Amino acid sequence: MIDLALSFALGCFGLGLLMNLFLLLRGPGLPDRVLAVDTMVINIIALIVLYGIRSGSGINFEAAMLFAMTGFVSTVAFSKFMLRGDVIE
Amino acid sequence: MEYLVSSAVGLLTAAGIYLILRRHTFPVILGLALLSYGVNLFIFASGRIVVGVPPIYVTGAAGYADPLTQALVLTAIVISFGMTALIVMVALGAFLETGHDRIDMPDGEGDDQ
Amino acid sequence: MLNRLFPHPLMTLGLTVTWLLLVNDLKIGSLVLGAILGLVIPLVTTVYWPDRPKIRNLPAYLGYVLLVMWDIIIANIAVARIVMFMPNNRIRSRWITVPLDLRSPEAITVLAATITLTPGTVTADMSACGRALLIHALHAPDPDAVCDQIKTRYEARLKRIFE
Amino acid sequence: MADKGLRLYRVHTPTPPLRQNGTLPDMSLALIAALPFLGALFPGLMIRAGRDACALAAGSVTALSLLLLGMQAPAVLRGEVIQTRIDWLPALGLNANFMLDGLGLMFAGLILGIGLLIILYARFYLSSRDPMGQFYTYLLLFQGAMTGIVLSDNILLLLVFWELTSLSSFLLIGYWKHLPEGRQGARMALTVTGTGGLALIAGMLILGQIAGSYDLSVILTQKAAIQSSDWYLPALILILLGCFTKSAQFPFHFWLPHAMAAPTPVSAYLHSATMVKAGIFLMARMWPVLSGTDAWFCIVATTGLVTMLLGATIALFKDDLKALLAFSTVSHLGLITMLLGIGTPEAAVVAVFHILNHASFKAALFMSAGIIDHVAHTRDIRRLGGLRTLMPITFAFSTIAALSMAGIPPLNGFLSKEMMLEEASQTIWFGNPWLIPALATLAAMISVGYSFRFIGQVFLGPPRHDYPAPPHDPGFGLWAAPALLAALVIASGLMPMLTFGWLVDVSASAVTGTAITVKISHWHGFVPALWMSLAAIAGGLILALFQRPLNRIWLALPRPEAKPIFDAVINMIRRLAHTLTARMHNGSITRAFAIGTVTMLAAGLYAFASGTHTPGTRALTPIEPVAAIGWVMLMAATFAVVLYHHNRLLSLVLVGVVGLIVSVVFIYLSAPDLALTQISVEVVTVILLLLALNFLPKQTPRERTGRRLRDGAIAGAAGLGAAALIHALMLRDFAFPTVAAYHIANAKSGGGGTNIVNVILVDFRGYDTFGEIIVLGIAALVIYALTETILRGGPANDRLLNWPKPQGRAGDRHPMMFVVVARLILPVALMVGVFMFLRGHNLPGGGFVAGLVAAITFLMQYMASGFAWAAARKTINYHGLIATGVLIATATGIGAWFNGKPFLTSAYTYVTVPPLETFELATAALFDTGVFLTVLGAVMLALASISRLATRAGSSTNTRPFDIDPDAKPAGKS
Amino acid sequence: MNHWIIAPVIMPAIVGAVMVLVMRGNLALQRAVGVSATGAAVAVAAALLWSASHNPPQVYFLGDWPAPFGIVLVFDRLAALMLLLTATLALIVQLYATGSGWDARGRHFHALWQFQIMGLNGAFLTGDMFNLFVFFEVLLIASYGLMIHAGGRDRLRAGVQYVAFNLVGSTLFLFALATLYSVTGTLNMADLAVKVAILPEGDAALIRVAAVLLLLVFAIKGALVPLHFWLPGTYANAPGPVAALFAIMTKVGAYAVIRVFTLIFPPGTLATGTLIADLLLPAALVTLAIGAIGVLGAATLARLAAFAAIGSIGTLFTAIALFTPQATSAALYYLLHSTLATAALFLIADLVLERRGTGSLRTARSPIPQSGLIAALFFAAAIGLAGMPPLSGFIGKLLILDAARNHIATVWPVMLVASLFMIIGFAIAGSTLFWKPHEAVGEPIAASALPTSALPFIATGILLGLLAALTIFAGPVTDYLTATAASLYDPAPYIAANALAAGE
Amino acid sequence: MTVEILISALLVIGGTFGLIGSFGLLKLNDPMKRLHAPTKASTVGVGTTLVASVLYFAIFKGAVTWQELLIVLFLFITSPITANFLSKVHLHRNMVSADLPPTGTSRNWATFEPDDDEASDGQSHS
Ligand code: NA
Ligand code: NA
Repeated sequence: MIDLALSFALGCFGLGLLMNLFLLLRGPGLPDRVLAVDTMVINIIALIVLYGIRSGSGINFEAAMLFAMTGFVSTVAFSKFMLRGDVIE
Repeated sequence: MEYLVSSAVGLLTAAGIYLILRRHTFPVILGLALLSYGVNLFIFASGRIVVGVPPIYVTGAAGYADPLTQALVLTAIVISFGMTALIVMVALGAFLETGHDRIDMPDGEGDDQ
Repeated sequence: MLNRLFPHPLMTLGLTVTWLLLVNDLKIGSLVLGAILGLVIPLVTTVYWPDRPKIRNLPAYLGYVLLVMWDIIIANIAVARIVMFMPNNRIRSRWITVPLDLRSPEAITVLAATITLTPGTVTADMSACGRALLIHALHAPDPDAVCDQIKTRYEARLKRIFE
Repeated sequence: MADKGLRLYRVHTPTPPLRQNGTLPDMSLALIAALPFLGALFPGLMIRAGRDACALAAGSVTALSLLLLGMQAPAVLRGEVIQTRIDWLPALGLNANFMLDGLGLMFAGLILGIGLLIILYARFYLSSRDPMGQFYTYLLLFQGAMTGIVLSDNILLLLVFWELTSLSSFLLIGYWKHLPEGRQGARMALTVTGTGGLALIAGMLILGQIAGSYDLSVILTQKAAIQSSDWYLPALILILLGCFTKSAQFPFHFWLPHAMAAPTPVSAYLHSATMVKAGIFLMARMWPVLSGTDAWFCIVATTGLVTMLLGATIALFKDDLKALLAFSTVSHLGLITMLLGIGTPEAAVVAVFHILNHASFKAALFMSAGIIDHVAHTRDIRRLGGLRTLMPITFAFSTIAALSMAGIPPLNGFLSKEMMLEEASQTIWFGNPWLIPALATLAAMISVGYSFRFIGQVFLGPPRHDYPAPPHDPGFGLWAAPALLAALVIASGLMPMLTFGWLVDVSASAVTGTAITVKISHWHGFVPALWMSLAAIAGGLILALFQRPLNRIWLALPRPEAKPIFDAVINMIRRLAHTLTARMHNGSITRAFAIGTVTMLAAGLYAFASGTHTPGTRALTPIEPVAAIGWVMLMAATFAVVLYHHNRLLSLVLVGVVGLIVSVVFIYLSAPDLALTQISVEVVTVILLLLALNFLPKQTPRERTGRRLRDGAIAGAAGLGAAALIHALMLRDFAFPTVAAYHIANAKSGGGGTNIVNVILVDFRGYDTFGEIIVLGIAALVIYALTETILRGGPANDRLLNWPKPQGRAGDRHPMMFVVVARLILPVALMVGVFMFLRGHNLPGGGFVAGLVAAITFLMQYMASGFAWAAARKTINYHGLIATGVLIATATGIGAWFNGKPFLTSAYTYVTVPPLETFELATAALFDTGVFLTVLGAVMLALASISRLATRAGSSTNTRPFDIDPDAKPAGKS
Repeated sequence: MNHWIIAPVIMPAIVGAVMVLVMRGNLALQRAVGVSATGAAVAVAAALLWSASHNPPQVYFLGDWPAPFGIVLVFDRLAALMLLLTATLALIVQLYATGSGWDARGRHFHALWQFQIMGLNGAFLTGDMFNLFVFFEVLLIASYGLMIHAGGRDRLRAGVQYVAFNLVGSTLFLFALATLYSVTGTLNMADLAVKVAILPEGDAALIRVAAVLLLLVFAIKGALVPLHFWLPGTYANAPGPVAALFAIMTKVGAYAVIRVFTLIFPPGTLATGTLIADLLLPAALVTLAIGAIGVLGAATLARLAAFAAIGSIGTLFTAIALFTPQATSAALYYLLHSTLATAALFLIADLVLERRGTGSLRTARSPIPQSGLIAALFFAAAIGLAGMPPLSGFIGKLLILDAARNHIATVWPVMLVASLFMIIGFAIAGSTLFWKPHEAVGEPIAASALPTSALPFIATGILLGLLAALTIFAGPVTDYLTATAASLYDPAPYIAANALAAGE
Repeated sequence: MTVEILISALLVIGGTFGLIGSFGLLKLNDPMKRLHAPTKASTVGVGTTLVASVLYFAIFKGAVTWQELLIVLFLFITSPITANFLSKVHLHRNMVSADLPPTGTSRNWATFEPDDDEASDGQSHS
């Protein structure tokens, strides 16, 4: 049962990724695209965790943590750039 | 998988080269970044592709992804990071000196002083 | 004395717990190391956080966290319904101004975060003096109700916790 | 052969005895050649001691050399060949081997003897403004090189000296730097003789390879081998090219007159007596092995004949005294060349004799021309005349020399000219018995003509009153040398056997390779030469008398002027070279990339296609749906980067996505370390690029469609190449077991860690990591240095100072919510960093990732509250971090030495400290600490440096962590 | 184990790091320490050279791991030669940089100098292909820093090109290495030599690709046509002393070609055959021609020097491409010569530019201070580069011509005509620069505005003196080189020294 | 069995919310509206998944992995900031002050405040 649920969840987040990709390419605005990337990161984290469950190993969870952190930092950096031009001022 | 990896390497390389052939530093730098993704995947794949094996040493593992090529890729990533940082700064310096960021120097000779 | 040793007791505790979460075990060695890091790291980072606020009412804070968690679940169901089933032209988005009574930056931040995480609202901006929040509500036929709920359900509680 | 020459007696002694003194090499020959070089140092040093001291030094050196030569002379005259052998570069066969035989003796004596006279003459000739030290230095260099040529027993050594004469003559011709003619003449001489020199190198190398040795004494014994070789003709032509250019033979004669821009002592020395005779010398030197073939005769005799005629004709119409003498020299060199070309021993003997005679009278004439120029301030024949009474001494020795040049008995010029005519009269040219005699007579006639013209138009006639300066005889110092030479002309004319005979004997013996005794006399009976000679004198007299009308005809004739042609050719080549170079290297690195890519593709394709390839047999790995999704995303994002690259910010976002997906790919393919590194590097790179993009244009202009298509084709081909290559590789098994198997097997037992990748990084291949952190450190140092340089001043700094105030920026630089959250994250993230660091050896992570995590954490703080505020909180010495990191890593490596192990040998142990659990202590962790510090320092230094540019551009710095203060009085704007 | 082998790498690393750590603000101290350190490097290199000439190749097993599993340094005659050349050149040019004040025109000059030496030495010592890449990067990144030292418009623009081009080169290197590893499963050079020799026939095509890609990588470093386009701009715009030091940079490419294509892919190897020579020789000859044509057509002094460098590279690679012991010995001799001569020319060009303000060879300028001395130095350097006697270029040229006796129809004409072009080019340049001042325009440059140090002249003089020494001691030098070349074509001792362990 | 159901349910719920979040991004027709979808649905989606993972490892692998909690915490802390920033970008790029309700204070919304380089406590360093 868990396997089935896992596959379902994997499918959901995978599909979600493709939707993010679509928004990323379509836009129209840059904030939309950045939002798409941000969501992409979240979905990827979910996928990593799901794969962890499937393989029975949590070894990639730190990577997921780092994804969350870097995703956040780059979203903020892009936003800051669009707002101010200077990312570190 | 192999087809996916090789086509990805190919496209990354092609995109990288295409951008490197642009005439402004910014796309060239992006091209270098893509190219380095391409080559990193290339190195990684040169150790052959395996899926679903443990990434660290465990007794009785069925196999491992080639750790040596991984180490090589790691080194390559780090070095290309340093290089990218440097070329960004040099390009920025050149832009500030000239007011444009064309990468070609129109002066072959004669007016290079 | 204890204050000198643990200038940031809550943080030391939090970090030690974080460490145990990270290393994923409960050995003595991990505890010791986590405690050491929990001591050292606040010392290193304290300069970046001047005027660190005191949480005056820890139980109230924990209660607030549980409340928000519940609201988040509810909020998500609501948003999911809107996203899935409501046609775009029927979604009534609004901008709402929420005047603030809170003054502590930390408290305001928690409030703003709460607003974003809960039903159909996103904290979009803040007035330049920090006395009002700009909220975007995804579907709010009655904006005043939204504002009132924020003020009473969250801000009042936060005021008790932080100020 | 013997019956032809009445004056020639041949004694057959097959090989001349060699003399080598004792076991020690006899250094004297080397010393003769070396002395002028050593002496060349003196004039430059002595010039402060005065011009006389300078000249004296140069003279003494030459005299000493001459003396040494004289000491060897008796042995040579006895028919011995003296040799000095010093090994220099035996591997090549280039050795400092010298030999002195008759030919060498004659030439060395000529070079040193006339050299001595020239030194004397130049002392009085050069003006006080001329840098005399330089002059004598160059002159001695030249003299040494010339002496070296004639004494070399090794053709490679000879080449060395040969090229040296070209170089030193370049300096001497260009000695008067203010004269454009000197500059151009020097370049022309160098170009022509340099060309010949290079041909000579090729010829000599071929010759040496045929003979199996580069030693002349060996080569000269290999006539049969050389002349039967397939390479004989190329070698001959190449060697003759060298000789002809040096000796100004047609069609290379044109450089010589232009070299006359040199000071007269140079002209006298180089362009009459010595350097131009180097080619003659070499032909004489190689005569035993090269001559005697049809090719030799055709090329050498013909060239000589043409040169003789052409030179004489031009000389007849030259108004510049030195030009007249120059072309006369060309003509006489042609004469000698022709004699050598005839190929008979008799002709060779005459050639040798004429070399001596010509050197004596021509040097005197040049010096005479110099004196006239010196006192009358002109060398133009048209402005001279009547000097006989004004300059009686000069008149005397000049006339003697000129008459000798004309071949008037009993002077020495007469003797050799008669002998030449005699040889000519017996030479059949392509079956034609009269052509050479007739042309030789004609040349002799013209020679008489210009000689008489020289005497008549310079000295005879009434004195004029319009000389540029009043002519008078110079001081003794200036006329001593030419007078001495004139005396020699008379003496050798009257007593040829006593003065030159012995020298001609030995040198002719050396040239022909057989011992020869000559008999020179004035009267040989009514031989054809007598009639030819008489005809020449009579005709010459007429030519001299009718020179002016003939001159008008000459001027009316179309004559190709060598200099404009030469200049045009050189300029054309230069322009061509310049255009080609400039077109090729037009500063377009873009094109260079295109060319480079195509080259790589072509070379790779060629390499592959020309080798054997068996396709691999590995089974394909199945594709999971998630992998397919990742693939779609990677491909789409990559493609989008290209598509949207005009929008720089967007393309940067997209590159970030590509990096993100690549990281995920690494996770999927069981390489978490790579993913961690990739994603952290990614974000730092993006921020760096954003910092730069803040200044850069936000759009990239579109390029022409044609260009884009071309680039697309190149890029596509490159992509296909890379894809095909990796595909071919992935589908096959390794040809041999990989070394990675060892790493897997030994990571835990030998390296003490279960994260194999990390053990490779810090242990198996820790040395790579050592290099890699240094790369990173250097990158940061360079970025810092460049920032400093820009901010120190200059256009970039001005641009920053005048940076337009940004329009349309949002308010709220440091949004409060972000600041608060960043503060909260900071300690936690640092803890994550420590965690990543500590577990790196056993699980994904390590010093590098930890350093990046720490850097990103601080970065977040800086983004939230601004660099200035954050930096003011805590000044971290980034330089110190980098240096300390590198030093820690190095020290860890060195630590192994104390254990008797090589650099970077790791050690680990398990420690138990109750009540704690057993934990591992490893030097690898220390090494990783170095990595951590370097990475942290490097990233921070780089970012801090770039941030400073924005500050210079007018970004203000804040003193508070965020701009909103909810606690402030609500009194409107502050 | 002889720890001195690794000293040439870690000594400069430590000195560079210490400079960054404690003497950032003190130029005088940096100068003193930097020059002393480089001097020490010369001493160590000299001692190592002596050791190399008396011993078979020595291997330093880093981390005490057996080859081919760890990284090894292999120290042999060739490595020793390159170490000594590098240290000597670096020391002399460093003196110049110090005396001319170039080092004060930007930050971290001396630290970068040390790291540059470290990178070079690391590349010469390594016995591991990937480690060669790493040290290529070290030397490159240090060179980037030195190239843009002191900044300025053209320098930075040329710097971007230089960096970008080399980044592509580095990427190519990685492609090549991955291919190499992917076929053979190893990175140790000796191990590669063993394995490539016994490679199954079906792998030939792929290993050939790897070999050719490596060749191209080294050709980029060595600036071989058509991968040389980075050189003119870089050399012409780099600070004088840096351009002089860069004379060794192209030689890294040459070194790598010699090492890799005599050890791993020697001419007789079944898989690669004469592939490398077939590609290299034409490229080298074209490079030589382009260099010579460039010298002839140069309109500025800096370009003249840059194309002279290209020409010397062409000559060098011509000799290398013959792949015989005799030719390689000649190549090594020419390598020594051309490194020193090119460096001297760049220093002299800098002396002129600093005084004359312009390097234009088309227009005359006022006489420069110390014209006579500089002219003499220029003349000597030109003689050296054009391959005229009495300096070592002539001997180098003769050695190569002699070694190319089986290529008389191709190598000889190109080399000789190229020489001629260079002679003419240099003659025109020299006479314009130093003989034409009387008809000149423009303000004469005041001698007082220049640094008074004699060091620049001494440094340049030493370089030229070394050329003379190379000429005079051509015999002993070629003896060493002949033995070096012989050892390259008999790699058994090199391989044996690696004591290759069996797998697992 | 119960836990299996629980974990499966969490996974299904997580996947559903995740998908809804991503779907919302495409469906909603205004940038501000779009912002609501991922900040809520995706966060909860991934949060639920992570909780499922904690349970799974604790129960079936006997190894408690707590890192998931840290990840969830991190996402919850940061997503309001992300939303805040993206809103500000939207306000800045696509809207003017007049489109918004008044702040009710003496100052405008921070994003629309004039550039404060000189206005506030900034000191120009040049
Ligand atoms: Na590491
Ligand atoms: Na987020």
